[in-house]
Amino acid sequence: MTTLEEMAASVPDGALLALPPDNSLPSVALAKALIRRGAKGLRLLGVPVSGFATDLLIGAGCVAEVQTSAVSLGEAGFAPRFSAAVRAGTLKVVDATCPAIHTMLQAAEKGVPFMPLRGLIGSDILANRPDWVVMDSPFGDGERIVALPALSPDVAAFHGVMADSLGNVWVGRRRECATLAHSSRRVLVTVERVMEGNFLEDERLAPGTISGTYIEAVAVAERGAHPVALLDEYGFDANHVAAYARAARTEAGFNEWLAEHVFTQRAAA
Amino acid sequence: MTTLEEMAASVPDGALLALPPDNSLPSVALAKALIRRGAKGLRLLGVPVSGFATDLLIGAGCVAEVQTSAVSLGEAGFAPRFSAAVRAGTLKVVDATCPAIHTMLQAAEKGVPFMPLRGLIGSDILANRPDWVVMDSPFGDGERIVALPALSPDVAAFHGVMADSLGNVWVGRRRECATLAHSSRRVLVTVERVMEGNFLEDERLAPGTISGTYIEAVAVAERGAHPVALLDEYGFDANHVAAYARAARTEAGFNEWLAEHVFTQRAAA
Amino acid sequence: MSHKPEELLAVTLARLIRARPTRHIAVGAASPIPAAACWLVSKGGSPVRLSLLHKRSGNPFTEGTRELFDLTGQGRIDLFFLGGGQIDGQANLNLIGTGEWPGREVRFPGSFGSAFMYFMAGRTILFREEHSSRVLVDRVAHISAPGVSEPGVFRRGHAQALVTGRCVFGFDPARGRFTLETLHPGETLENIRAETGFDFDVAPSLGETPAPTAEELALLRGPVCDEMMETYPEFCSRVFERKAAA
Amino acid sequence: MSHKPEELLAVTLARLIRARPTRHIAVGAASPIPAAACWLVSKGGSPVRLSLLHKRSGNPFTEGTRELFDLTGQGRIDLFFLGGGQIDGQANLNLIGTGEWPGREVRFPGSFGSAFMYFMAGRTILFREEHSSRVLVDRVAHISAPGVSEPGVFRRGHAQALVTGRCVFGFDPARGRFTLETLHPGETLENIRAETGFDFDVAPSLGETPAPTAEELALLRGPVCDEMMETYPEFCSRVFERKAAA
Repeated sequence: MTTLEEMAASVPDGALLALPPDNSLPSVALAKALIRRGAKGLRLLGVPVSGFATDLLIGAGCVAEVQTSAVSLGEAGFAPRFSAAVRAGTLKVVDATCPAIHTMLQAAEKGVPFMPLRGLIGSDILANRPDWVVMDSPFGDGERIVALPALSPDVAAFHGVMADSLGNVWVGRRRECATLAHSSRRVLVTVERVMEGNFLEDERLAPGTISGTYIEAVAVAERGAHPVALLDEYGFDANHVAAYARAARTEAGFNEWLAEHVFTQRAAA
Repeated sequence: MTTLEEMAASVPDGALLALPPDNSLPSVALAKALIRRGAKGLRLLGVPVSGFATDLLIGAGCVAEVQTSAVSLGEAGFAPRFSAAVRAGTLKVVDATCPAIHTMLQAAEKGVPFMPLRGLIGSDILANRPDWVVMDSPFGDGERIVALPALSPDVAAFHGVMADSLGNVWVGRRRECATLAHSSRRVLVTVERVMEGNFLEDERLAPGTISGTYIEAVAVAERGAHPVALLDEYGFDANHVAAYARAARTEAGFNEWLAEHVFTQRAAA
Repeated sequence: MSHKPEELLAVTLARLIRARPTRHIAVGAASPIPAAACWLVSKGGSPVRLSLLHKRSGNPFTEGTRELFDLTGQGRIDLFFLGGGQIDGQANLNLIGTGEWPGREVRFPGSFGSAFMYFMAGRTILFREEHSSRVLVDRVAHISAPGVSEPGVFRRGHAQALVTGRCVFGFDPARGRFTLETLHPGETLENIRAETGFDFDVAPSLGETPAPTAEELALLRGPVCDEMMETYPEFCSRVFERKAAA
Repeated sequence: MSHKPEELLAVTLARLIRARPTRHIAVGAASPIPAAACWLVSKGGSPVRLSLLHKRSGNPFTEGTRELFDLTGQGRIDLFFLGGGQIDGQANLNLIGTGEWPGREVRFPGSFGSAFMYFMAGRTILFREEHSSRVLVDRVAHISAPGVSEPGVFRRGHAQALVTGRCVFGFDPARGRFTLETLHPGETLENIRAETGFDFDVAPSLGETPAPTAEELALLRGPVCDEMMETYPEFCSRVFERKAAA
């Protein structure tokens, strides 16, 4: 077990940091702690898209690059700090499409140098990805298909429901977090709570568990996904996100929001 | 819902039938029903190896071909009817290696025509698989790697713990059954029991559930994995398998065993 | 019976769904109108499986977010809905933005799964309420997903139609062109031409988009609204005049 | 202190494990002796993670049977154990059989994951109790998994050693040859040559395989046996003379 602030300190500037989006257990708590520590030059990976936490990190100046299939606040609309950074040209955007990000992570999970994916040919996403290669099917059937290279994030971070005494983490059906854990070099997880026992010995819990084999550190962060929903633990706080979206239309409004919602939390903690 | 005998009747002679092995929820009940219906010419796929049910089906003359990474009765030793059929030359064996079978199913799951897999080069398994192709890495790094074609079984059969009112099936951590369901054209599942409700709406059950989207039919077959273990429902009946292994050393002994354990069950049912 | 424009769009989409065999539809767009159309088909008695990705509670998938794409790759999704910041006359979609790559002028959220789904779903209905020459352009600034593909590229499906707030276009992938099929009430061919940035053909049978029937409206305002209340309370309140229970 | 042959083999394997950095070991073979060796290393205080695939209760994996192979593909498995119906002087393994393909003379169960694991684990310890020219052959009848690979073929590891009921061979993948390192008590070089179907080198330091220490035997018969009782009751009873609680 570690603390949230120690966990944030362990993420080096410039790391390729993979974050799930708002429907998929993001650790908003860790994103805020990274802002408090003044992280710089992060390269974010949306798994497979990006949401609230990514917009916060971009607005706070922590991010050099984002590779993603979309950045959005869902019903609250476009991500304001992402949009502003693209307009200003201060953010490198590497566009992808959702199944391509899953596939690149699955290639790393499987220990193969690449995996093929259909679709993509004729899209300007492909035209702007020199790391994606069009190949002929090795079966000589004339099909042309895209080969996507394996992608191993330096660090993956997400928010699970609970950890056990052995460092196993329960994420339920959000199995993209498992693929992400398998494919990443380091995995940092915040959770609501820690339970006694071993989830892997419980046939009811094991299917939604990620083995501690893959997890470097766990920190407790209660309501650590807020304002995003966490399975059946708590719901999406639409008012909070809508208020953020309004405030973050301007840099000044964003900075006020940060002062209130990110920097005062440390004083309170 | 259907019955076990109707389910067995729906599997056509000659089908490519995928069966998980003894640690992974085989439907021994369906294998016995296939023997009772006199199935012929089945092509079995071990996912990724084969066990008790496969030896039964081979011994009963239902099988023309088996594609697998091994056929074994575990601690009870070599699979006797498999060994006898190989010796007699009456069974076509297509050898594979475990991760290759997983990979071919994953390719079908993902809707790609092939997936690469490391290893294999230099193995006579590869030399005997004209359908597996060695290719150069499309990234020009000089690596040679094997491309495995997608494999979609005609029928997949396994034994889940329980089904719900909507035809979703809970298999817990045996997620190879999920990959198999996703990759197969038809999926037939026997279960211990049927429960009210919708497992997919329960965050605790959903992670171990296979959606009814993939499942054509469910039949109740109590103790349908026996003598194989079913998660924490019941254990492995080592004495039963050892007694089978002894009896099945000879064709006559096997036929007596069938008469007692397969054909009398229908009379009792 | 009088109806709202959203109700006309929902029944129009529903007719397009019923026009071809459809076992399983996935709805990924944030718009509630395609979801209403799917529920209308389902509540109208057609046995169709719906995977509504924006449903708030529950979630049809147990393999995480990749399952929708795998399911579509397997050929199990007969119909998907897509929109776009820009759509052009060859049914190319732009969800990236305008100006220099990657959208230095106006940046849209991004392509999501469109560069895969558009190829791999059995077919796609394009839906965009705004019908203006800003959205419907001669040539998109950037292609997130192409409307047609070259030989040698696996493609299971194409756009079936483009439904806007003004009309319905059919799409012919062989010719790579839209054909104006029906006009919503109050629209004229001249008006559509003026508001559309791309060239299109006109169906000889060009007529008015059929209005919702009384039966369709009853389904929409009753059982369809019941299903949508949890996920789209604001939409249900505005269009169906139904308030959520306190 | 007197010891059983199985105890000598377990401590010999444990020494080979400790000889190189080892964070995570997977044991897939049905033999309990490698499992005992792993527990001996672990109970002796080395922080090593064990994935014992034949453990009766529990199961370290949640992705089904593919997870072991993925884990190994990721480079997270430092050590694996393999055996073989035949093993030859280049460390090729035959788990297929003898006679015409696919084993018309004697058919073994099959190759399991060997054709992948042998390449992708950090290293492999080959273990086969039977040491005879029937098992240790000049050239295997069929190669399930090759001992060495050509350039251009990704390979993370090779055989570290071959431990039999008679001796320990080291393996040099660059030369593709075994070297006899130590003889178990009662064995001679001449005897090993007579019982081995392949040619091998002899270490200048050739000596006797070190006997288990009192501390090692205490660990084996105490905490190691405790861990193994559930999975291997017959082995624990025979070797450690421990009976299962009724």
